[in-house]
Amino acid sequence: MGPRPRPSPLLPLGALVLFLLAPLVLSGWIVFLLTVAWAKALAVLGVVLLLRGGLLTFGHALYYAAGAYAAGMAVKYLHVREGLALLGLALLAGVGTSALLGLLVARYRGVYFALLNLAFSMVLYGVLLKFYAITGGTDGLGLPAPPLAGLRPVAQSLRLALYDLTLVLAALLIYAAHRFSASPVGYTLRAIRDNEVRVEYMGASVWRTIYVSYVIAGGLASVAGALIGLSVGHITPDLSFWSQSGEFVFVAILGGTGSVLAPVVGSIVFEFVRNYAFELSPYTWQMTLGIVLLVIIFFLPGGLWSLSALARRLPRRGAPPPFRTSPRDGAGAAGARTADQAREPRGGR
Amino acid sequence: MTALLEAAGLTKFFGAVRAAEELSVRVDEGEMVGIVGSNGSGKTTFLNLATGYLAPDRGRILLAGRDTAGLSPRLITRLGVARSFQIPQLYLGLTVLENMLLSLAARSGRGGVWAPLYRAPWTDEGRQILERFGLEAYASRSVGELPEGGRKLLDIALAIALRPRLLLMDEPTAGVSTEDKFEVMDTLVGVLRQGRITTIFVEHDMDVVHRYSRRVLVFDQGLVIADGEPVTVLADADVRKAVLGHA
Amino acid sequence: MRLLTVIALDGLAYASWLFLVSAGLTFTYGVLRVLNLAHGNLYALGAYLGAFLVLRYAATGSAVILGYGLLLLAALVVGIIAGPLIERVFLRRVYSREEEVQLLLTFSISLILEDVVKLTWGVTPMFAEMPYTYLGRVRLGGVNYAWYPFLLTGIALAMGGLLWLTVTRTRLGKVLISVITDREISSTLGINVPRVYTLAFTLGAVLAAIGGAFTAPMFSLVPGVGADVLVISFAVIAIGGLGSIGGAALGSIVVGLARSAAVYLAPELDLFAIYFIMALVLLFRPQGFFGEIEVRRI
Amino acid sequence: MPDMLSVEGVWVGIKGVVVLRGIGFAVPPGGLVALVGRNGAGKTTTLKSVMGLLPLSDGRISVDGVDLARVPAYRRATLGIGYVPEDRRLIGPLTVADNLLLPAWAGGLARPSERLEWVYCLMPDVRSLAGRRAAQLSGGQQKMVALARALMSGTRLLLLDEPFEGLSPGLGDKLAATIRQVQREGLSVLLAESDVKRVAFVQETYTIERGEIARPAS
Repeated sequence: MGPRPRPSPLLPLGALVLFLLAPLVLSGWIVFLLTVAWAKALAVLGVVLLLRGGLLTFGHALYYAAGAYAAGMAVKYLHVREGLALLGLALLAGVGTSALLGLLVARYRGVYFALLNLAFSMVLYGVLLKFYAITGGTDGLGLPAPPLAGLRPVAQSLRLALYDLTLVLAALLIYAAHRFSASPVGYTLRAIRDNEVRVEYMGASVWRTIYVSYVIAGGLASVAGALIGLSVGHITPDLSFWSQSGEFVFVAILGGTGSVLAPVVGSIVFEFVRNYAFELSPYTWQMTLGIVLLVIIFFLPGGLWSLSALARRLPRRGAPPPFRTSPRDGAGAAGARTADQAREPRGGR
Repeated sequence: MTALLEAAGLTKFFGAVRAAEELSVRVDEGEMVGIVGSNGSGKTTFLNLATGYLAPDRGRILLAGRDTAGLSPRLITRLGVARSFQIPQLYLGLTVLENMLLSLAARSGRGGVWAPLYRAPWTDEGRQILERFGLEAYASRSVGELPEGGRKLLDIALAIALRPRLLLMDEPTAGVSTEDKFEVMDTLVGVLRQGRITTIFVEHDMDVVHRYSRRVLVFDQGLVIADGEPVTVLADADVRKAVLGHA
Repeated sequence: MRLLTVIALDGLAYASWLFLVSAGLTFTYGVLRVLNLAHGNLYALGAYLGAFLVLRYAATGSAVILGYGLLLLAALVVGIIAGPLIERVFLRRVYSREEEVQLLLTFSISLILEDVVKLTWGVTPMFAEMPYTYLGRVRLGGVNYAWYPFLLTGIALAMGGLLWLTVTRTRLGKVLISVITDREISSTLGINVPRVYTLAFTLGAVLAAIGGAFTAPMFSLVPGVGADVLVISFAVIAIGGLGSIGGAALGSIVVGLARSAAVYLAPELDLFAIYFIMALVLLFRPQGFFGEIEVRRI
Repeated sequence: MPDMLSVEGVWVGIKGVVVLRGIGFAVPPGGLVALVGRNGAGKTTTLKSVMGLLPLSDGRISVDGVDLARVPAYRRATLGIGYVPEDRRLIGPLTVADNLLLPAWAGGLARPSERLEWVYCLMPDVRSLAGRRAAQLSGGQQKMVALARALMSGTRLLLLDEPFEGLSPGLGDKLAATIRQVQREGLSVLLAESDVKRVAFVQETYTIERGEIARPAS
């Protein structure tokens, strides 16, 4: 028997074509919004991959900013103009940084993993802020309109060119993430979430699996950062701030971890909702996010993506639970007679 | 001849609880050795020490003459020692076949981040192994749906799929009903003989030990108090008292 | 020499502040095994309410000395209301779920509280310096130094001592140790574990709010202060070992001195210095100074 | 007069696996009953369910006529139930005396010092260990202390999970004598055991196999 039935590639490809054609009917600012959403979806995808291994990071914006600043500094100091080269350099920076920090971070799980990442991202934030002479401090750096593959698009079509570039690049990387998920290392990452002891007793390396996944996640975020930098034309230290990392986590949970496509769905919904909600009431924006997150945690643990399964009314049995949030011992939950038990805290042993 | 596994003077305390003291065990290639003893007599601790999960306070372990001090379970596994567990250690979020495929992928040492886990040679072999353990019907079900006995078998199958030189089994028939015990053991022993896998198994059931091991070690409070053929050893009054609590 | 004195004094002040905040964070984690990402926001609530009360009170022109009582009152009000509310209504529902879900939950509470502060007190900086200036200054080793930081140190010592005495010398402490060691067995012994959890979380919240309220007179308050505090106290407890009060004390001193040294010697590197030390410690002792590694039973 | 412990049609699952399939049995007041079965048969699960450590998916457990469904786990000790888990589980950082007094501090015990004195008289070996830290005891000693701790709150019903496991024969005999003595003083006792021969001294034996009571024998 061959591999297990895979989802048909036609649907995502069709969707991609639709997105590529969308600018024909959509207004400029919506196209811009979509560019941002697709780009950020890559960073979110990194968060999702790690979450599948049970690893939650509150510092993924570190690589997002690393990518953006690598591009920005390459323009300023190396006088690189070519957009594709900038993206390549960003990827290199993201992979390099995550490969270095991963050496330390990959040993940790749970709160340590979450907060070590947060800590490192805040260090970068501090560095970007304080080394004014190099990074421009709060002023940030400008990223002038780049030529792409040697071609210099005219100003009006630049937005469109960046949109197409973002879309194609994101599609390619999402496909790569999909391959990764279905690969031995991708599965081992999910196995680690279930049982690290067994992974080691199979002779596979828990550390190496997490390390590789971490570097991939870092690389994805750095490309996202550079794409955002090119689209917006300007970068600031805020890219590395904790709230940016929190946003990635939020979108990851919003979309769900059931599919590599979920981050795109989550990201697009997020960008549009934010666009309207933020204008409506800037002081309650985070509160809204917090409340939505609470609602997802308690009522929609699989995120928006799990709605697609509901819609099909056929959640495939045996499929990996998207973002497992039900108690590990599912039994007895149905008819928990001793009601206080269900509420009692987990053992500390 | 060098022993396949040779433990000498192993000592391990948890606080003041003695789990192993001056434990010496020698197992040669091709043997099938049973370990008996009451709960807390140090049987599982011995398996944990032998596979590097715990480090001994004193003593050393040689694997085919090679000192395994300081090696992790992963490295010891890669040296050809596999292990099954008292409580099955499985990936509950994955399917039965995926559990098996991960074992095969790990054995091959070819992790890879691009080629799929589901690839023909592995899926074929995986299904074959599952079939031998009667788990074929569950292949594409999640492990969570497997009944307890099935989990136990899968746990052992995952270890055997690694094609080890030495297999350590922790209570292979615990949780298996009395009627099925011998059938399960027959299947297991068949596979082990065919793969010429040297085996050490911890067991509670004296009948099972009698029937399937040529040699039995009796553990009591971290000591080996008897070592020999099951017929003689298990007839010994002291042994029966230590293991069963009565002569 | 003068520089060294200043660094030491600032380091001490800084360490006291860090200890007040991180002791609560590490204590809550030690008992509940949940790292409360909203801890920094409880700090911020304490700080804002404290500053608000002091400013209101000062406007009446009454004796400044009572302002200190108001700071304490603010901390208690915040801790005793928010603590049980968060633990009973939200946290309790996710104890049986994965660690990352618990983190996400406290993260969402953190987001909500962030805006609660903005909605209540706005975004303009707030500064209630009266309790600070009222204590005056002192000459120490050729340095003219304010008294107030010593008050902070006193409070930190008192709180640390109180916690330590409670855990090691009282029945409540022994009950706590029992719950930490083995929750399940504790409940079969008749210990009301859910209540112990509420109590521990509330105590952590009170400590956070005390840290906030009593540092309010030293800095001007701006939104987002909670996140900064959380990030730095995490460094402190990671160095000391999650769940260890003694570790938090040691971590606070290390980080406090490092930061104050960095501020005077290489100001660009202040945050960097802290995390460099943290990374160094974790490299050689992954569980921190007093942390323990849990071994899974197989 | 109701049974001291009555278990009726109890189903319990752990991690998605059904462990108890509608088991039922009873311990009469002042009775000494054994639940015999192999490892994994469901003995520990049964005792844990009585203590409220596992939720029932169906069935009813009552102690002296009180349905436990509405009694949270931590209140069960105050009903006079004492529990000795299979793996001892003393609170390692505390002393033996502290371990024994924990049920009293939890607030559910009248006259703790009298009770402590009674336990010490019953088990003089434990008295001599009082000042030691629990983690510093040997396995056999921990087993005895765990029993002593259960006797502090267990004024009416005692649940013992494999009490003889890992004990030297001499210590085992001592333990059996202690169990009989507390029974004579009025406690009802339920003990789980994997070897039927070791519980020859009990009044009634239920055999549990794969989560079901195979045959109520006596």
